[in-house]
Amino acid sequence: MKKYILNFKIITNQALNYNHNLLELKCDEPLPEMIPGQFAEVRVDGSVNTYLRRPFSIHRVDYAKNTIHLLIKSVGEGTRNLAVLRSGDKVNIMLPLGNGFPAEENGKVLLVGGGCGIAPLWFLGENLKKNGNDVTMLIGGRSSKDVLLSEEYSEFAKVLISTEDGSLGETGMVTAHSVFKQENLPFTTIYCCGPDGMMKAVSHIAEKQGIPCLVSLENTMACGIGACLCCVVDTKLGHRCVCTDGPVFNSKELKGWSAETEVGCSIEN
Amino acid sequence: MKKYILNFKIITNQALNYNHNLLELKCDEPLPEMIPGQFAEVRVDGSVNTYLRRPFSIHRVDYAKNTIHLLIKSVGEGTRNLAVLRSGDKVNIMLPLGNGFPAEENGKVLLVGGGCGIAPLWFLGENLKKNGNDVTMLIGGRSSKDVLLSEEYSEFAKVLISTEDGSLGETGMVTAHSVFKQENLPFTTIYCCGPDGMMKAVSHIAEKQGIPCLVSLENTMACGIGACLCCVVDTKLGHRCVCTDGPVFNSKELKGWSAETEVGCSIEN
Amino acid sequence: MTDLSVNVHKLNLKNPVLTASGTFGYGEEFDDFIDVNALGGIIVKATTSKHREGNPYPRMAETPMGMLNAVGLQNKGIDYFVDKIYPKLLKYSNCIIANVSDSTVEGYVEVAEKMNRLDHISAIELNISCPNVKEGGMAFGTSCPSAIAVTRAVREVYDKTLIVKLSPNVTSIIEIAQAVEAAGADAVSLINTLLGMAIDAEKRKPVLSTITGGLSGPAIKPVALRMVWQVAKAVKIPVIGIGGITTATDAIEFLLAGASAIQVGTANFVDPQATVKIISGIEDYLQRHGISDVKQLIGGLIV
Amino acid sequence: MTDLSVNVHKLNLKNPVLTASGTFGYGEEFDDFIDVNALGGIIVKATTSKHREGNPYPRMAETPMGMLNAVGLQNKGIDYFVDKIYPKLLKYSNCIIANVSDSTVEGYVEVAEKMNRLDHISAIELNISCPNVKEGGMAFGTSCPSAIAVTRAVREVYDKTLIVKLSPNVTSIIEIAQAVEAAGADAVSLINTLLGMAIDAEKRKPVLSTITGGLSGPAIKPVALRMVWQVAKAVKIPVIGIGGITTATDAIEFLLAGASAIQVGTANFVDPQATVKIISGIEDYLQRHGISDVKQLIGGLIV
Ligand SMILES: Cc1cc2nc3c(=O)[nH]c(=O)nc-3n(C[C@H](O)[C@H](O)[C@H](O)COP(=O)(O)OP(=O)(O)OC[C@H]3O[C@@H](n4cnc5c(N)ncnc54)[C@H](O)[C@@H]3O)c2cc1C
Ligand SMILES: Cc1cc2nc3c(=O)[nH]c(=O)nc-3n(C[C@H](O)[C@H](O)[C@H](O)COP(=O)(O)OP(=O)(O)OC[C@H]3O[C@@H](n4cnc5c(N)ncnc54)[C@H](O)[C@@H]3O)c2cc1C
Ligand SMILES: Cc1cc2nc3c(=O)[nH]c(=O)nc-3n(C[C@H](O)[C@H](O)[C@H](O)COP(=O)(O)O)c2cc1C
Ligand SMILES: Cc1cc2nc3c(=O)[nH]c(=O)nc-3n(C[C@H](O)[C@H](O)[C@H](O)COP(=O)(O)O)c2cc1C
Ligand code: FES
Ligand code: FES
Repeated sequence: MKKYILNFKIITNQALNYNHNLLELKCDEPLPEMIPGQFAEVRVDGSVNTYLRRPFSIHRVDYAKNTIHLLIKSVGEGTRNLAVLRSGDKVNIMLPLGNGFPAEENGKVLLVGGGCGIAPLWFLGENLKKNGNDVTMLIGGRSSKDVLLSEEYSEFAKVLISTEDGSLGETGMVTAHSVFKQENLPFTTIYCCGPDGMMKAVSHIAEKQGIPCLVSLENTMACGIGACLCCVVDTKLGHRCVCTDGPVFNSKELKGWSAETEVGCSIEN
Repeated sequence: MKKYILNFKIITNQALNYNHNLLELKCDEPLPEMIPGQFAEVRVDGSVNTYLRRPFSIHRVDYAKNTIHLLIKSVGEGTRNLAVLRSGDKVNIMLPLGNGFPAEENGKVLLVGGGCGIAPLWFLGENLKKNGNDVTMLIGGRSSKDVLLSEEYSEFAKVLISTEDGSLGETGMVTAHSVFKQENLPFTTIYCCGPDGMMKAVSHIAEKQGIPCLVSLENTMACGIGACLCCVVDTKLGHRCVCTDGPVFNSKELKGWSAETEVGCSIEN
Repeated sequence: MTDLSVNVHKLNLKNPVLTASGTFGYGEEFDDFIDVNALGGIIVKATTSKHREGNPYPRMAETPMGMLNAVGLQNKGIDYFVDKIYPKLLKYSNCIIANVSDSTVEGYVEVAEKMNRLDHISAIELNISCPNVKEGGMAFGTSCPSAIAVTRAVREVYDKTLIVKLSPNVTSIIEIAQAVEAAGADAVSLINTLLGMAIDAEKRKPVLSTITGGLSGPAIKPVALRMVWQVAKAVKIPVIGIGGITTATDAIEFLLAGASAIQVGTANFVDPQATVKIISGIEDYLQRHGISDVKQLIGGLIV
Repeated sequence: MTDLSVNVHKLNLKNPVLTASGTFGYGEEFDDFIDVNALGGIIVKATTSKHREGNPYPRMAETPMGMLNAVGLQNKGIDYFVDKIYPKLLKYSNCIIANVSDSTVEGYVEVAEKMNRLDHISAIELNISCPNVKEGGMAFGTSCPSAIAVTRAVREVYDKTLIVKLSPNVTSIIEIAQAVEAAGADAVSLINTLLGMAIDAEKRKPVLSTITGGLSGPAIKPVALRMVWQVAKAVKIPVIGIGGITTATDAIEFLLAGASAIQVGTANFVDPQATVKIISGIEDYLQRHGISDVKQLIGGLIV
């Protein structure tokens, strides 16, 4: 898919909780085609220590309004600078990058998002629904204040929630949720995005039941377009770039994921 | 004089012409005592290539409103970033720095400002007027659009203007102005700030007539407080720091100024 | 008309802007963003005698106005290059330069020999300065005898333009440059990355899997510029300037310091269009200064 | 209570934060902004045997996240220091370290000898790494024999703590560090500035009067951190880390890499309160991590 460098303007910047912001950005030119799971490399202007672009999942695309949404968790200088952008501010973005989730039709799918990992699952869930899938979405967080956008996700999915402190939904890690307690998991595919530990645990369950598990990985990136080879992950075929061969991988391709599963790793918020 | 690091907020940012802005900044704490000719070191936030502070003359001080004014000419990344600050933006400033102009009483003084060199002469002129001096102010520029704040200066001074292209006031370099044509210049002191060439030319005239000429120098500065020794100027006593021994010097102290005078050097705008 | 063309030994480049090895893939990664043929040339990523998986991740750490990398020459080896990559490079009509690396002199020679047979590869850049491999790499570029040995050996098997890429991690880059000049290099390019390190204070661990890595980006520009200036005065062969070049102004500074051409590295990551912007920026500068030929800038520093 | 004190040879510092020579004047420049006595110690600007005017201006150029300086050891000489400056330093109760520079071994020895008699100067830092003087300076610090010669000569006349400040402009800083250790140094401090250059493309001239100058600031931090880590593993004497330290996190990274203390340089220019902020930031870090003694961080990198 052809990649573009485009200028966007902030339309709205909504603080979702203490460290998450939802940005809506309008493109100066018509938006190119994008598929769920792809990401964008965002230039953070005026940030002294963020020379390189920052990668973010494409959270939502609204072709009618010619906007995209990014869900930003503030973890360092770059994300903090994005979180304070005001309506009208300009942002330079490269997109769409990476491979995205393969399209599935007429299945029964489970989406599992931990913390900010729900970001790519909106665009995905919406598309899966359109393609005739029955969509269940499990959102995990440390506590109720870390569970974001559950109402919005219920537009296209049956939403399940688990929190580690039990302040919302079921208590415990996402992998302890009752949805996984069913003898034969009724899902054709599981899509997962969140901390590595969580994704490993979910893929472990999926693999045991023979269900394909698609995970969206993160990695430190310099270029986002396969030019620097900085973002590799160890796969059964050797080092692969998360930015071009991923970010979405079938968990089976990943080296060490089946064996060293750390079940129930906590979600850092 | 005790130096402070203080936080200010932009009150107004007025574009004076295509490349000059007048910022009014309100201090979070009571303003310390300052004298004309002193300068401030301003931290430019969010500017990738301006790690070091930027020095600017203290243009005006309003103790009643607890504000200072800075007159900024956009020449590079730092000044351009200051020029786009909006009301409410925060700016961290070290001040007051340097020695300032010695106070004169009941004299007849000439202030000569070239381009942005008028910056320190407002605070100075106002004070000289208060001290019972008769103040004449000569403003020089390339053309009319480079002559700034002449109306404002006329509050305390008789304002003379010269432009190189003759579009306002007399035609030519400031040193060609008729005020200098008088046989015996009627001034007790001449104060001058602008490009080096202009200051040298003015000091040349002054020295010939035995009038003390005080010039305000610029230099590349790293610290502004005498700690780095980066900002030296060659004086008859050896290298002296512009930031602590200056920025104001009597032209007689400066090595090479009397001899190598380049009369009538153009003002770069 | 402004003449942007420059010569580096037998290479006639339509403009002085090349891409630094390892930062521009094999060119095609940038096809969506720019007309790659508009560049003076491209230096593709390192090729070694054997397939290499490179270093484990994490391989990257951001630093103030720069980055550390520890890629470690990941590539599929010279035979794969000849079979699979070279054919794809034929679509480019500008100057294609291969970056040759290895851990042994024999390995360098093998790669150079095979590159020599590829018509469309106009030159090789001998990377004796990679800080990210355990054996060889930078070790070759930090002492005169080993720099001479590898240059000489490759010179014997390589007929076309031989560029040797120097390491900045040395006491005197002049000595190394003169040594490889004497050993038969047709040009030198500098600088490769400075050896650096990043630590995650919270985790109390190195950020990179290899602990140390190569520093690149604007942060190193002052060091690169100094070295180019020193070397350009000390050797007769052309010098290609590399290090932190992000804007046309940066590029012009390197030309003034004595570089006949320049390479854009890390800046490609931040702005994949950086190279073409630099070319048009150089053209603007020449017009503004009334200079008709970019070659007049080379070594034109007034000191 | 968190223990912030560290030891560097015989010096007991109340905390690991020192100021880098040439960036903190004689301390008094900072009296308006901080309680200078709150620092672990201060290293005052270089003293040479004779009065020096330093280099002509311009002496400074800003670079991406750094600066080049070409001050060139401007100072009034050791006799003036003893008569006029030393008495003013007596008001500080913390550790005062003199930075000793010169162009000849005899000059270094003269200054060291005179410093030895000053009770309130607890240590000297031998600057064999200044890139901004024509003779001596960095030349002493870039070869083992000369580094050994000057260290040995000074060691003979200096009884108290002798710190040798190393140049990063070398192929192997480990070798130089081991050489000065063998020659009698009680500690090493590193790094001094990297040799760099800036060009004004519009004027086609070097920015600095001396053409090249010393690069400092955050840009060099990755190189400094790497060198501190290398040297700390290779010598038995304490290492003092310098280079781009701006925040408490930076300081902690150097401690983890093996530094027993750190120096804050260029950051003092941007924020004259940087040093005291770093001290309180280190304290916060220790408390947050449940560490009662800062000494536990030294060399604590998990590799
Ligand atoms: C394909 C992809 C998609 C992503 N999607 C999103 C998203 O939709 N929303 C979102 O908020 N974040 C997302 N991230 C993570 C985001 O890129 C990082 O949080 C961001 O780059 C941090 O920048 P910073 O300057 O704020 O932090 P820095 O100051 O650079 O780092 C702060 C801390 O975050 C860690 N960190 C830095 N970069 C990453 C990274 N890429 N992954 C994990 N940890 C990192 C650092 O190690 C450090 O501990 C995504 C990352 C990738 C690779
Ligand atoms: C004591 C003092 C008082 C000053 N007062 C004012 C003032 O009231 N208003 C005002 O607009 N400017 C003033 N200046 C100049 C101002 O500090 C510089 O214009 C500013 O630092 C440039 O920053 P920049 O990031 O925009 O430009 P940079 O990108 O740093 O430089 C752009 C260009 O400006 C030149 N330059 C940089 N710094 C200086 C400098 N200090 N002097 C001259 N040229 C420089 C550079 O060589 C370069 O060509 C003063 C300088 C000093 C030393
Ligand atoms: C991610 C990355 C990979 C690199 N790989 C190579 C390489 O394979 N061969 C080589 O000679 N240099 C390699 N380099 C060094 C660059 O070619 C260049 O010399 C260096 O980055 C300095 O230039 P810059 O500051 O413009 O990036 C690499 C640099 C980076 C950042
Ligand atoms: C303006 C300036 C002057 C310096 N003068 C000296 C000096 O006289 N003696 C010395 O040993 N180092 C001198 N240095 C080097 C610093 O002490 C320090 O080693 C270097 O700047 C790196 O640290 P930093 O990045 O924190 O600034 C000077 C540095 C600067 C910026
Ligand atoms: S980030 Fe550069 S190859 Fe993936
Ligand atoms: S700017 Fe540092 S001494 Fe003047």
